[in-house]
Amino acid sequence: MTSNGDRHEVIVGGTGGQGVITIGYVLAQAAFSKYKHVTRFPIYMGAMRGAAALITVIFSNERIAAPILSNYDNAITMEPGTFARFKAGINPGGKIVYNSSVIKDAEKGETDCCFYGIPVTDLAQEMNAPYLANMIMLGAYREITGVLTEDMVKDAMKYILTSEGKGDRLKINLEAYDKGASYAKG
Amino acid sequence: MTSNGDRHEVIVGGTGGQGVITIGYVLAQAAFSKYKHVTRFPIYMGAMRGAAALITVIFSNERIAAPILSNYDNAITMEPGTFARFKAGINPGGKIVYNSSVIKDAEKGETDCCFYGIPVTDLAQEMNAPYLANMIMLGAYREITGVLTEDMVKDAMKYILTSEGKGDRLKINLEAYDKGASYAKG
Amino acid sequence: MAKFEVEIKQSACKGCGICVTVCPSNCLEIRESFNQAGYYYPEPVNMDDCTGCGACNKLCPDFAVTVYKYKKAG
Amino acid sequence: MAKFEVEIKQSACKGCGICVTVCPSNCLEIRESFNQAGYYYPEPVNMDDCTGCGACNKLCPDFAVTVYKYKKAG
Amino acid sequence: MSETKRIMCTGNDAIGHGALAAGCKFFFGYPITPQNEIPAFFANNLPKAGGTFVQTESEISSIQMLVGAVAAGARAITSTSSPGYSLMQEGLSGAHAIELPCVVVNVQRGGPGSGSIATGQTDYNLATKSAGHGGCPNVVLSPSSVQECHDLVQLAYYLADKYRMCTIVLSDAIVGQSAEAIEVKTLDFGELPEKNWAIKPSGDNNNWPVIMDTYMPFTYGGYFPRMKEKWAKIQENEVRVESHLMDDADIMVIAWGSTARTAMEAINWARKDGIKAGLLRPITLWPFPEKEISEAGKKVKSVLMVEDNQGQMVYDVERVLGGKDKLSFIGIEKRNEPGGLGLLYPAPILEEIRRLAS
Amino acid sequence: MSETKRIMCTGNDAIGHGALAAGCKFFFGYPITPQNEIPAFFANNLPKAGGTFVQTESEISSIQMLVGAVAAGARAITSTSSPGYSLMQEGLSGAHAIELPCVVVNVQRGGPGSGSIATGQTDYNLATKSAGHGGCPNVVLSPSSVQECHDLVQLAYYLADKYRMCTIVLSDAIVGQSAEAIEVKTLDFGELPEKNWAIKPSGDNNNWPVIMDTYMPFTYGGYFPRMKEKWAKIQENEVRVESHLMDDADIMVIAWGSTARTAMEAINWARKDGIKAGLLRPITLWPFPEKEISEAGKKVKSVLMVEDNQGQMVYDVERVLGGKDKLSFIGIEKRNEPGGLGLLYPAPILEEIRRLAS
Amino acid sequence: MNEEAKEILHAPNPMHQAIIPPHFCPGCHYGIILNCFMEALAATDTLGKTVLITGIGCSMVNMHYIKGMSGLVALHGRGPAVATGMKRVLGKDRLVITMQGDGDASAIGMAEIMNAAQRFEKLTTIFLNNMNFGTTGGQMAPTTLVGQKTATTPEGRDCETQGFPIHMAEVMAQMKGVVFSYRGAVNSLKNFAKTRKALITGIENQLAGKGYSFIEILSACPPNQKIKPADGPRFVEETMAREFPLGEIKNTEKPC
Amino acid sequence: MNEEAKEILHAPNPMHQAIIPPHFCPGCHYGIILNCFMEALAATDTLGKTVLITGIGCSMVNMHYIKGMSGLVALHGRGPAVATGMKRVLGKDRLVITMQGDGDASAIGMAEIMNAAQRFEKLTTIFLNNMNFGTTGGQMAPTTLVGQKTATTPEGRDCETQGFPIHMAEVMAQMKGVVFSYRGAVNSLKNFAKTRKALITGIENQLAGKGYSFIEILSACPPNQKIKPADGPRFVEETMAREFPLGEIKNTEKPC
Ligand SMILES: Cc1ncc(C[n+]2csc(CCOP(=O)(O)OP(=O)(O)O)c2C)c(N)n1
Ligand SMILES: Cc1ncc(C[n+]2csc(CCOP(=O)(O)OP(=O)(O)O)c2C)c(N)n1
Ligand code: SF4
Ligand code: SF4
Ligand code: SF4
Ligand code: SF4
Ligand code: SF4
Ligand code: SF4
Ligand SMILES: [Mg+2]
Ligand SMILES: [Mg+2]
Repeated sequence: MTSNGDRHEVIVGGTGGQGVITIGYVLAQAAFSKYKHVTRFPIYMGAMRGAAALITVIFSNERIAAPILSNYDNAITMEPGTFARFKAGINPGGKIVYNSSVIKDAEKGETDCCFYGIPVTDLAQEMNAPYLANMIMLGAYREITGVLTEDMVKDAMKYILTSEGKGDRLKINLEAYDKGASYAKG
Repeated sequence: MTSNGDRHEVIVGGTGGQGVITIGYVLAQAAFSKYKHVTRFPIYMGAMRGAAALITVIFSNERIAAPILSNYDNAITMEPGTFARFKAGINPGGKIVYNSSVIKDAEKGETDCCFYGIPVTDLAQEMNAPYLANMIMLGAYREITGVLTEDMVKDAMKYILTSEGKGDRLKINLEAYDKGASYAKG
Repeated sequence: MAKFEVEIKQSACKGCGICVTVCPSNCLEIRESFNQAGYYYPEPVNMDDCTGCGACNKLCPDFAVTVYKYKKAG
Repeated sequence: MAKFEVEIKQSACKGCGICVTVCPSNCLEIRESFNQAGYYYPEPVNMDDCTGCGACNKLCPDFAVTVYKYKKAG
Repeated sequence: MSETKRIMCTGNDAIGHGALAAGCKFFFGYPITPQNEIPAFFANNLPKAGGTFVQTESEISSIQMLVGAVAAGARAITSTSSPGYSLMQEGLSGAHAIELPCVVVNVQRGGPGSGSIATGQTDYNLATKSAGHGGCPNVVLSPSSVQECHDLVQLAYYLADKYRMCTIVLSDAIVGQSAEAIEVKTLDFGELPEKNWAIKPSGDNNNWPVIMDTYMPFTYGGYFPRMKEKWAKIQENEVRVESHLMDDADIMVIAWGSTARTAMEAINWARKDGIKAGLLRPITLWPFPEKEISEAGKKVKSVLMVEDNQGQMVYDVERVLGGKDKLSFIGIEKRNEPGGLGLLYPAPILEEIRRLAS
Repeated sequence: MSETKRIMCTGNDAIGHGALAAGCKFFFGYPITPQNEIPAFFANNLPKAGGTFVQTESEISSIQMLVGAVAAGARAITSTSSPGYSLMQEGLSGAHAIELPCVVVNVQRGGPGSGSIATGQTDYNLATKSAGHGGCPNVVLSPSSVQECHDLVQLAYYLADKYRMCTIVLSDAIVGQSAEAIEVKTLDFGELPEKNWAIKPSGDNNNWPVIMDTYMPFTYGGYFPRMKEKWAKIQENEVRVESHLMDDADIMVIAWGSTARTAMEAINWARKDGIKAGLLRPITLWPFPEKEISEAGKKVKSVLMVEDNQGQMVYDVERVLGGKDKLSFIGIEKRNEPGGLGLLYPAPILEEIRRLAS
Repeated sequence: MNEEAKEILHAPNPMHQAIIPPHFCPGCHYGIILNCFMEALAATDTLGKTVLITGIGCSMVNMHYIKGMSGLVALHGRGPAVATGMKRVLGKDRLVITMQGDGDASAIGMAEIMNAAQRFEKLTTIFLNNMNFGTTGGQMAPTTLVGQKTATTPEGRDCETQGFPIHMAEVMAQMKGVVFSYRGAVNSLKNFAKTRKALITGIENQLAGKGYSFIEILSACPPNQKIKPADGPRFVEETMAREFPLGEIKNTEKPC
Repeated sequence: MNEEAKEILHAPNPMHQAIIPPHFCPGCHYGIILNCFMEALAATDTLGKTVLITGIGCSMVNMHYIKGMSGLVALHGRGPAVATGMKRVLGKDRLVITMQGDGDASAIGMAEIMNAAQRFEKLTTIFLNNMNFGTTGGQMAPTTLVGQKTATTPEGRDCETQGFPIHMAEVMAQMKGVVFSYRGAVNSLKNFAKTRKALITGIENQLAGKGYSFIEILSACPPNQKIKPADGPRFVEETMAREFPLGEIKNTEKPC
């Protein structure tokens, strides 16, 4: 059972260097302009690059109870470790958007949810910039879920990337977003 | 009502420099060889010479409850401050042995206890050694109350004065004890 | 002819480039290859100049470098 | 003839003898007198030699010493 | 500062925003995870606001610098996390002795020892039972959301100044590291007395000196009776709780801080199953909501205490309920992983509610 | 050390005698009144006994040196008084994290702050409720006589080593500064396990290193369940109380430490008036004698709690009795003088007993 | 002698709160240091601008002895931290002075004083070196001489197991934020005057925002140094100053 | 090339616990320091006699990285106190070494390290100077350079309000109990070798009961010094060593 009404919840996971936290930050920032309540909570599973990092983002016009969830409606995962974890936690009817470049055999098993594989590593490699995989994933995710609007998300990208001191790389990141979005559109 | 049986309780008070703590130490030490239970507790009312100092000594073959007493059977006081205090705390039928050199008008009032004035300051002056007033008082006190024996007390004096590094003054202290004892005998 | 060989344990390397910097003979270079954790590790490029000094080994913070010496023939 | 006078506030004195020690002219001495707290306080003994230097005043830890100067006649 | 600004920020940043809104001008603190955003916030923002940021050499120093600034009448703050809060115990005790309105933020990590940087609620006893030696209680406020970080730090200043009493904002890593949409504005709780007790050089005080003495002569005859009165007044007037779905509840869940939000999530799910569960969340941990818990306790069939620790508040709840009959507890042992990075998620709470309902 | 020697000494010296009798070889401590006789004792006696006396630079350092020595498997000790005990909180929390059997003596003075050097029992909450952050309880032993100082410090070593748990001897200035006739001897409480957990260089340990880590990864999944079990075992087996004239008592006086002796004096006087008063004295403050108090509480008409503080144990007693109905309290406010040098004498206790009897 | 014909040449310091006699032991130099400090305050006319922060030790109640002195008794060793907080609030035109014993500042409070210097606080510290912990009954301090008998060194401080006396004025001088470091004494009129001058420098430095000033003062402590009170001045000269040389250790321009 | 015809000339340090890769950031010199320390242990054959006490900081888990090293992670700043307790128990033939960050030893732990030196403890301290608090995300440390930007000095350390970098090796050298004080680096083969020699001296001093040895080592910390990892060696040379000169600061005979 997924959430009622306008509530949207998503968990994003990957290894430290993959920029998953940024995905969460952008989604939360985008939601901030439209929703009354927004919460995001990052979890770092270790200090080192390579250790898993997760971020939960929830937005709603109703009050949000917990910022951490045992089960969630949507998940984004960049690598196998968090894929396995999220598969166990996804709500029936929920969506998992995953990096099909590295999560090859999406063992969908008995899980009652929808899987969307996006080969973001390969797509990033095409752009000759492995670090863009996260924004490609973001574009695909928005397209698949239809949550928020492209403009909102792109505005939020501007805000977050600038505040992270990556303002100079904004253009290529927006291109990456588009690449992901059009891949998802098919 | 004073204590039953073989229990003896005494509070000794004066100003810091007057050696009252030593009186208490000697009495407790003397009692240690004869009584199963002995307790002594000193109270310093300030760090400075001139501030009051008290010591309570109790010995008994029965268990001793508190080392501090609201009321006591016997009191020794070297100066007016503690005299007033002890008068208020003495048990009916108790004994107050006081320094009559400086506590001139022993306002015995309605108190139901016995007063014994010993001019220890003057007696010490006679010996040309003001610091001996405490041992003169001790001699008088033992004589008046008949508690312990002279030998026990003198042995204890040896022990305590030696441990306080005043072993070289032992002889004159014993003489002071004798002076107090004979004064009390009359 | 190279007298020495340098081996980088790729999985341990964090791509810091210290070995590259401290090599007095510019024998190492970071190129395109990266390991599972995403670090670009160095590759020996100029081994003929290698003196076997061991700087790359001793100053690698991640214990990733081994320097070998070829035994003289015979 | 003494030009200076030293006054010891007996009640404040702790009989430390510092004034006695530091007086360059040996004007002060601790004798038989003691105060209520039992401290033997110093007494001026040799005031003709007093130079009014003030050491006894400044170095008394208990603010017990006053040094006076006699006004010249007329 | 009285206009309202909607922003998105972390609970730690919200502490900073709230303190600035309350007129705080001095920050003294030492780095420690998971509260490092707080000193960073003040380092970035206080100088602009005409205030002073001082990085201290330790938490002992933090509390002592705070004492110096607060004794001089300033609104000031320090923040730390659990090990640092332990180090402040002597200083807090000293601040109570001279009744200084110190505001201290503790963004808890897991104890004991250097513990776990993830999160935890293991400082409940230390925060509520005794400000170091002496047995003086602190006022302890527990935020469960980012907005509340912002609001309660302002309330902390108000209560501290109103009662001349040390006040602790007892946050945790989940609250501190979450970012949420909040409204920033200065909250008005009412008038406060002048700080005419503050230390000034005598030349600034009509030539009267002001002396604060943490030492002798300590007059218990005056001190503890005065404290008793003050503490009773606080217990009477300053208890704050949040109730959620308690009106018809059969099961009362008691939880505080971030764990209360987690519990609320579980309760919301339980309600979907038709289970009448409700939440009672102490906002003031001291004064402890004795009346509220005892009254609600009489109405419900069972009480479930949830804390991200080994069971600390449960002791106080048991005392108020007058026994353990209705009471059960789940805590840190139900985290999702045994390691220091595990968290207490809604699922085990929901499970326990279901067990109680069946 | 197994022969018995009768001596007259202070409670503070008796701590020293007891520790030597228990085989303690290391003292680490910082001066503070009213426990200065303890470091002086060890400075004089440890070197003669082949041990080591180290004067530390602070109480923080005292507890950390103790940690170092105890981690290496030694029997060691530190002693302090209230403000110093506050400073040890982080260290104690760290010692709990790695389960070190540290023995710490706190000869209480009055808090809060620098407080009063006379005496006090104001550290009850801090000692019993939480060893710093983390909420771990210490075993807390409360001597009320000089003999008991000597005995309980030995028991402290036994319990600490048996359970690998920090143990506090919570004395006070009256007990510490009184001198009484006592018997010095080594007490035998039974066998103890080998300290095979102690740190040794690997060369001294069959080339196996031993590592103690107060930091990550802290495994709560293992730690708190293990602690719960340990704590429950201690609560089950190690409670100690003294009962005095309780068999036929109508009025139960609960008091601890030196105040228990003062209360006993008052009770003895009350008995002379025909009032059936009795004393229940917790010797272990943690584990708290819940069963003993609850059972005795059912038999008596009223319960009078007496502590030389503002009322700290009374909170726990109320919890055990299930309410305040029978319970009254007198404390530090009844000292004979308002200043820091006042004491709680038998008279006001007797007066209160009489009031309860009438 | 004619009473009317004399005038006061040296009066007891009028700043001294005569109704509260100092609690110091007979012959303690702390009273002299108090006098010297008050003279420095008078010379700079700064009493009304000053807050005195004491540590825990025999000097802790000194603000009570100075008429019109505001102050705060900090917890043991924490004076420089309290003073930092207070000074940052009161601002550069107000004086915040810490007075700390050797135990207070160099044992438990070492981190606070070193780091106040490291932060370049504009503070002035009066460090009272009596080579022991006076208040608690004469235990070893970090300043205790090798061989010196104290309550915790009954056989004398053994350097092999208990170390060497710390030279605080030299240690503080290592800190760039310390612009003035001085060691004085009050055992003679000459040393009294020099120490007063050092105190004046310390006060002026703070008001000029120049940096941290540290003034160590050697003090007799007769009961714990086991000397006769009257021998204090000589003891300071012959025993203490031999280990701890008197004079200016550092006096530099503002380092930034 | 013939595989069989080569021999290992420089192998990764065999004492390194290869199954636990160091958690240090890319380019952190702590790994090099670890290597240097292990070489010193090997050269003196002392691993089996040693207990390593770390503070809280990026070096805290180092005992886990050394095969066969016993150790204890002390609370933040308290290493020298824990080490004192441990050394007093283990005795003179065992080595107790503390490894502490600059924040650990010169901020919160200043009292402990100074007083361990004051007591003449026979300890060896390795002080890691990376000019910031690495673990907590790069805040100012007492060692931070004037002008250096950190998480708590966003505009750069302002000396007027935040003071000057502390020179620990020089401060420690002021203590009589410190017989050896050295500042090294591991940014070049030459400095690595010198630092190893200093570590060996520190180890030998302790086993000889000579006194306290203090070895400061400058370290690059790329993320917080805001440099590229590969630039670390140059940064140490050109920026750090300019403020903190390399070399021997003190090396004396046993003072008693
Ligand atoms: C935390 C703490 N530990 C210990 C004490 C006890 N104490 C009071 S004063 C003092 C030391 C005094 O020595 P010093 O600073 O040299 O001052 P002095 O008395 O010699 O002037 C100590 C240890 C205390 N008050 N607080
Ligand atoms: C009492 C306490 N305060 C604060 C912290 C947080 N903390 C952990 S490491 C650290 C400082 C690290 O800096 P440094 O010692 O320089 O080591 P580095 O990480 O730079 O190697 C701090 C403040 C702590 N663990 N304990
Ligand atoms: S051994 Fe020396 S010369 Fe050869 S690659 Fe390594 S650093 Fe370069
Ligand atoms: S020094 Fe080591 S970690 Fe760094 S790039 Fe070279 S091999 Fe990799
Ligand atoms: S003024 Fe000088 S010379 Fe005169 S008595 Fe005093 S110290 Fe001696
Ligand atoms: S210096 Fe002062 S206190 Fe000492 S003896 Fe002279 S007058 Fe008395
Ligand atoms: S103990 Fe020493 S410092 Fe303290 S007042 Fe007495 S003489 Fe002065
Ligand atoms: S933060 Fe700095 S010191 Fe810590 S591991 Fe990273 S580079 Fe090394
Ligand atoms: Mg001193
Ligand atoms: Mg560092």
